[in-house]
Amino acid sequence: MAEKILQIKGISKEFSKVRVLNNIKVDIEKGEIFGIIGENGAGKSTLIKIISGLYVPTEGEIYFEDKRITEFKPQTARELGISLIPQEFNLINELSVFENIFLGKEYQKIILLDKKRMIKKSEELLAMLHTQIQPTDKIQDLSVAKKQMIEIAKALAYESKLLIMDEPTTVLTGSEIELLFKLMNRLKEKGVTIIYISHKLKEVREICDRVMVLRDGQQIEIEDTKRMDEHKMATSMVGRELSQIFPKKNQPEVETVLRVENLSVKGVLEDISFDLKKGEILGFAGLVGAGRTEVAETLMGIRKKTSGKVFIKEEEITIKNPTDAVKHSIAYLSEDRQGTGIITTFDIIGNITLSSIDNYCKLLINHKKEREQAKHYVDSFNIRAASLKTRLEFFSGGNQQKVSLAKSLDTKPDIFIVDEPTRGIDVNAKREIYRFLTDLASKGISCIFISSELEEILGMCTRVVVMREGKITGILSEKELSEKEIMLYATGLKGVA
Amino acid sequence: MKISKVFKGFSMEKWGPLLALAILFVISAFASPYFLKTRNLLNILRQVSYTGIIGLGMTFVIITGGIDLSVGSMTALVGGIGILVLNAMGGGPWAILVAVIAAIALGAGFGAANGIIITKGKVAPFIVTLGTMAIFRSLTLYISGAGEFRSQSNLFPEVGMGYFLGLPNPVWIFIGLAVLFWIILNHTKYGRYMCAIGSNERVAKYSAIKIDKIRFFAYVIVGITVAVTAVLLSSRLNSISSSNAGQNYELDAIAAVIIGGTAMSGGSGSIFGTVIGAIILGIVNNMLNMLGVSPYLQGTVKGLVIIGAVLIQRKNNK
Amino acid sequence: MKISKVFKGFSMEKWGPLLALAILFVISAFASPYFLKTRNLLNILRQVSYTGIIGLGMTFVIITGGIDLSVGSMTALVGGIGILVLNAMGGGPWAILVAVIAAIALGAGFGAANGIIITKGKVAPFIVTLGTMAIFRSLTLYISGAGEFRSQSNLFPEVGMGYFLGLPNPVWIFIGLAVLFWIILNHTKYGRYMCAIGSNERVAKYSAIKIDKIRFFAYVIVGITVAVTAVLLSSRLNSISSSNAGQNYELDAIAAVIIGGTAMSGGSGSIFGTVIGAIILGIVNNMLNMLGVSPYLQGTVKGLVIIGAVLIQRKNNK
Amino acid sequence: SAEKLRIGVSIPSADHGWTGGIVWWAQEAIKDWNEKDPDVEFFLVTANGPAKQVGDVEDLMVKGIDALVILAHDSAPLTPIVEQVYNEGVLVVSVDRGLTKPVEDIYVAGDNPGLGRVSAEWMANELNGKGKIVVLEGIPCVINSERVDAFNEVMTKYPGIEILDSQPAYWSTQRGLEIMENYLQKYDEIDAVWAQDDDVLKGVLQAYKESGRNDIKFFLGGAGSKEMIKKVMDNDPLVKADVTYPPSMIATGISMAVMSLRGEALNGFYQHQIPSKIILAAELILPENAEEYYFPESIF
Ligand SMILES: Nc1ncnc2c1ncn2[C@@H]1O[C@H](COP(=O)(O)OP(=O)(O)OP(=O)(O)O)[C@@H](O)[C@H]1O
Ligand SMILES: Nc1ncnc2c1ncn2[C@@H]1O[C@H](COP(=O)(O)OP(=O)(O)OP(=O)(O)O)[C@@H](O)[C@H]1O
Ligand SMILES: [Mg+2]
Ligand SMILES: [Mg+2]
Repeated sequence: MAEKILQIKGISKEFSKVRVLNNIKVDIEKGEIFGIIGENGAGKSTLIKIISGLYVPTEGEIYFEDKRITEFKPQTARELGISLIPQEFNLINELSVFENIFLGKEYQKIILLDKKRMIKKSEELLAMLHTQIQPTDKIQDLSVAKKQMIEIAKALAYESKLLIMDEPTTVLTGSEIELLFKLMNRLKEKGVTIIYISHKLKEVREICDRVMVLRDGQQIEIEDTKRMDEHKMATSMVGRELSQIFPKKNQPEVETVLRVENLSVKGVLEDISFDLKKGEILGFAGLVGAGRTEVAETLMGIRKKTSGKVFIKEEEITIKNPTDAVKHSIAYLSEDRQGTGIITTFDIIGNITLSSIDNYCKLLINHKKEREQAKHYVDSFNIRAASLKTRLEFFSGGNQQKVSLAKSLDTKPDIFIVDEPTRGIDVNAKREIYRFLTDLASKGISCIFISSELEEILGMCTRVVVMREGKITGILSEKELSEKEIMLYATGLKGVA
Repeated sequence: MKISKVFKGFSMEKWGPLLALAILFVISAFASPYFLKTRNLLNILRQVSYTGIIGLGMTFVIITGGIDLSVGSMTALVGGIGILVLNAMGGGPWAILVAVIAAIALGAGFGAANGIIITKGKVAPFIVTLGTMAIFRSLTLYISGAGEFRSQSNLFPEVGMGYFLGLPNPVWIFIGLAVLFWIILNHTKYGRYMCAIGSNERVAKYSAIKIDKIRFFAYVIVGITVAVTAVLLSSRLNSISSSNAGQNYELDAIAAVIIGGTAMSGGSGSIFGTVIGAIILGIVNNMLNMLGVSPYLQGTVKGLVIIGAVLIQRKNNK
Repeated sequence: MKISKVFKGFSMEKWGPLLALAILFVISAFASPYFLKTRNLLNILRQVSYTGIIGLGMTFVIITGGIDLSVGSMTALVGGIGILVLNAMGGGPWAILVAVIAAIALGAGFGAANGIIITKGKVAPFIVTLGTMAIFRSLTLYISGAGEFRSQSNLFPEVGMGYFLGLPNPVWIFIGLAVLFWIILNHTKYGRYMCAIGSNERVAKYSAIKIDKIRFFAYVIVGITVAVTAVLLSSRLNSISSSNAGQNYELDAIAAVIIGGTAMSGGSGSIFGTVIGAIILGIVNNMLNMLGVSPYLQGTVKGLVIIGAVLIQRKNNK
Repeated sequence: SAEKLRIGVSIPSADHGWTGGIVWWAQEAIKDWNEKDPDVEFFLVTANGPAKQVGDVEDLMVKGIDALVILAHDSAPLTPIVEQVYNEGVLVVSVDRGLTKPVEDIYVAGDNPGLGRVSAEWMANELNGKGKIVVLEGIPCVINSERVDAFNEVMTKYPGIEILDSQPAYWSTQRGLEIMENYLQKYDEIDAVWAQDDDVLKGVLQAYKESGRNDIKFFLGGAGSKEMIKKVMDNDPLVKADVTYPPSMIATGISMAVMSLRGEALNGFYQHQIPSKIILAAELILPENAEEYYFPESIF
């Protein structure tokens, strides 16, 4: 029986009388990797925020190394040696990479900052994570994937006894994830304890020793992962049997709705050419930094293209800004929900109708119509929220993602570009979203499906564009589709790189 | 911390200003026998209308995350030129109409100037309007040779002095505009967009909102409110003094907005609150006179009340 | 847009203010034969030291996303009380020392008062310091009966009038503080934390930074810079006029900061820029007199230059 | 009690030395009268601008007053409201800044053009009709224009005198200092300086002292602050004279209001009423008569 590093004794949490965690009891052993799974809004993040001193529990006690935590402050948690990779990015755009990595724990010479040492240490960390980020880069200019790696580096930057990771792999591709797991195992050997939250049950099973299942703030079970498989986890999370997760693919029509010719963005994209059929779900696969997001952003007019042509229904169009894109009924679900997707200080209604407000007002806004539409989305994606008037900052990550999806959908697009659409979404909701997108497709709406989860690419797409370093290395038809094949193109072992 | 505050104190955000007003009102009623006299209350309302109206426009600007320091000197300039037009046209009813239209056009124009530099030039609103504050004032001085603009119309004063159904005209206009602005903010897409831009510009941009356009119009609108005030003021005084008409209006207007519970950081705001805020400031000035507070200490009292009025709203959140 | 700006225009953000200064300098040199006289340049430097020093503190406050409007009246109050202390102690060298220490303590104290209300009371800095601006001024008037604080020391003026190695003392102090503040901002935890808080409070909190403490000290620091200015100013004139000492210092200080390229929204800033900004303002004032611009139009020119100075920096980003 | 006399006093708030003096003198007068006569009650209000002052007067009317003593921020803007007051039968004493309509019972004023004229004449004499002058103006506004215009008009009679420059110093010591510093750079020879205001003169003298120059023959301020009057008294070589523009005029105005309500006459006057216009001469203070103008306890 190994020693217990963390004892959670009957923890409960209420937000304005709403109970989101109820009487959680668990002891976490030193040096184990402890998984927490549960549907969106189950209370996972809340629990670990309490552990890391960001929230104060309504009831219950927490013991760290047999000492009772008396005051819940980030400072005390840090002094105890608890470090957190939060679900949402926590990086200062104005500061550089190394400044972020060491924020709050700077090295000093007497009273002055020891930048040399911090930069050097950052280089080591980033090298360890196999990223080609420079310590002096500005956060602002980095892609989400890179930001995620920096978050990881940040957590590793100083010796912590308990490392908490809240969905660290949502935007990472296979290779980075493998890397991360290697790291985690190495830390484990060093005796570091890790709490790992994820909706990717396969990973949970692979990396965790034990897993705790939460449902609506209730602790359902704690099991040894050896005795769990993904199906069992899913059922226990949702509380009922889940049928086949991917729906039957919809066969696209012959008509081409979107054609892109030699699209280039200096330094980011080069000669991107592909076409999109009516009712097709066209996958975009690639490693981190492949430039898929940039393709989307360029199509939306967020990035200025340096050359290339875009045709809709065979006629050339120019898109200078998102407004133009929406006019041509193209919608984009951003991969960075809090950065560019939703307004966290708005409620559901305000967010969902933000890009589509014209459909709700002549001169004045028709609030009733808005509310009904919002209700409709809340039901169809079962978005968990105290009320329609609750601000999004109080939503769980996954529920925010659902709202973000609803928002871009509400512009009633013909061409729908989704970037990591199921980022941080639980299995059950994923099923819903997959079905939803397939329905759209069968209704003749075309979809560009950017994802880092090969599984869902394979499960959803009839054709897949594979990118590498800003170039398209191959476009795989349904027959050629396989995990192995995609990886060959993505890593440049196959196709013109 | 913040989160839970916003969460618990939500209704407070809405009713805080009203509470502050209520408290101040009760205190005043007891402190001075003159306070509750209708004439006094009417005076207060009229006195607050001028900066209050500007405050309405300022609320929009602040919601978009901006600020306008030039409103004070703009009032002087617009009012001054308005009077010149009035006199040139001979001071009759038509002259007044033309002058008013001219003033509003001017106000919108000056606002547009601010807006253009801010949005196209990408210069901080604070600095742009700090600059135009100096510019507008100096143009006023230049045109009038540091003197006064005097209207020769003896009809004009009626506009600003007159009563309608027992309320002074400026008060009616204040109320009317408040309602209009409330509708714009809460029931039109323009209002929605202003909030979106104020709370997260990037998201707004990704959501296909024409950021520059929205922000630009916020400054045009505040310019128009300035024009309205300028007309009311100049007709009330039947003149505009180039050197100190409208001085410190920017501060009063902004104070009203913030006392009204609108966040300096933008993203959300309340027209209703701004009206309350303006009235609070008016009552303070009124009481300082009614209670005959020492001229030297008036500033202290006023400062304390302003801070207190906002503090109440916060504290009760806990 | 934003991205690409940061991307391309990076060096511009750094050198923009210097460019603006250079341009202005060259123009001035040609426009007026007196401009390049050493004496004139020294005058300019000394004239800008007063608001420049406050600008250094203001830079910190603005970086944390705040603002301090009370610096002007605080200058008068601190300076006034300083002189009272000086006289009470008899005006000798020791008296001066005590007075200076007292002034600095006062400045820090008043700054702390602002800081407490802002951080603990969670009231917008704008409104808090708007309030204290009124309070400090009125206390100054009260203490002096709207008159003047006159020092009886004939040693005291030396402090502010004296030269050292050919530079006026205030200039030395300005330079010294600038270097100190530059180090604090760029090479200490504290500076780093101010930026973090200014650009994203939530993140700062997650990173276990004591937000309130950091912001609180920013206001204490600006209070201290105010005290330094107050001492230099009162010793220069050997007196402080309660009614208009330090008037509009807040605007000059803030203008210097923003012309210097610090973002109003906080999160990052440049001390070097603030120094440049202050000097730009100084040169403008100087040239307005040297060229004998019509008193009425001086405001226009000044406004245009302020906006222009910032505009140059933006435009060149494209 | 009911038959108590109620007198409202509306003045600008202290935003520079002279208005500071006004506020001080108003309070002095009120103190005196309260001691002299328990049956008068005063309400003092101060405004930072014309619009606020209109509001102040409205407030006073709500309180109900028998007399209004007002030093208007600006003439035209205050005229309409004062007219209302006047028409309601309240005794109106307007001090210093005339109204654009004859709506006052008594007018007590300093002589702005006079100040400019007296200053100009004295300076011209001192310079024997020839020399170079620099001028520091006040805040650009009506009063300032009146003074400067009168000054310049007189100077036109002296072709030998050249006005090199004329810049606004905003009646502020520090601005005076800075402007003078610049003048000293700009002009290698200056014979005399007209600062128009003693606050400004203070800064001007400082700048001159620091410049180490000795070409300037003399300086003239204005308004008669005790500091400058002292210099004149002590035969300061640089400050040989001063011209009054006494803030105490507000006190006079207040007394006139009370006396006129009480139906008292000015002693020495055979008329029964208080004169309807009292223009206080802009008096020239010279070493020989300086004592009479020196009030050490005054704040101005
Ligand atoms: N600050 C808050 N104020 C009010 N309610 C909150 C707050 N934070 C979370 N909640 C609510 O608590 C519940 C649990 O949220 P939590 O973030 O823990 O879910 P989660 O398990 O992390 O879900 P996800 O997998 O989507 O991240 C949600 O219903 C959410 O709406
Ligand atoms: N805002 C930006 N400015 C400049 N370069 C950028 C920016 N965002 C991303 N890049 C670069 O463009 C390349 C592709 O970015 P990104 O990683 O988003 O591609 P991606 O295929 O979307 O990766 P992901 O798998 O995270 O979606 C990377 O080299 C990244 O550094
Ligand atoms: Mg979560
Ligand atoms: Mg991406």
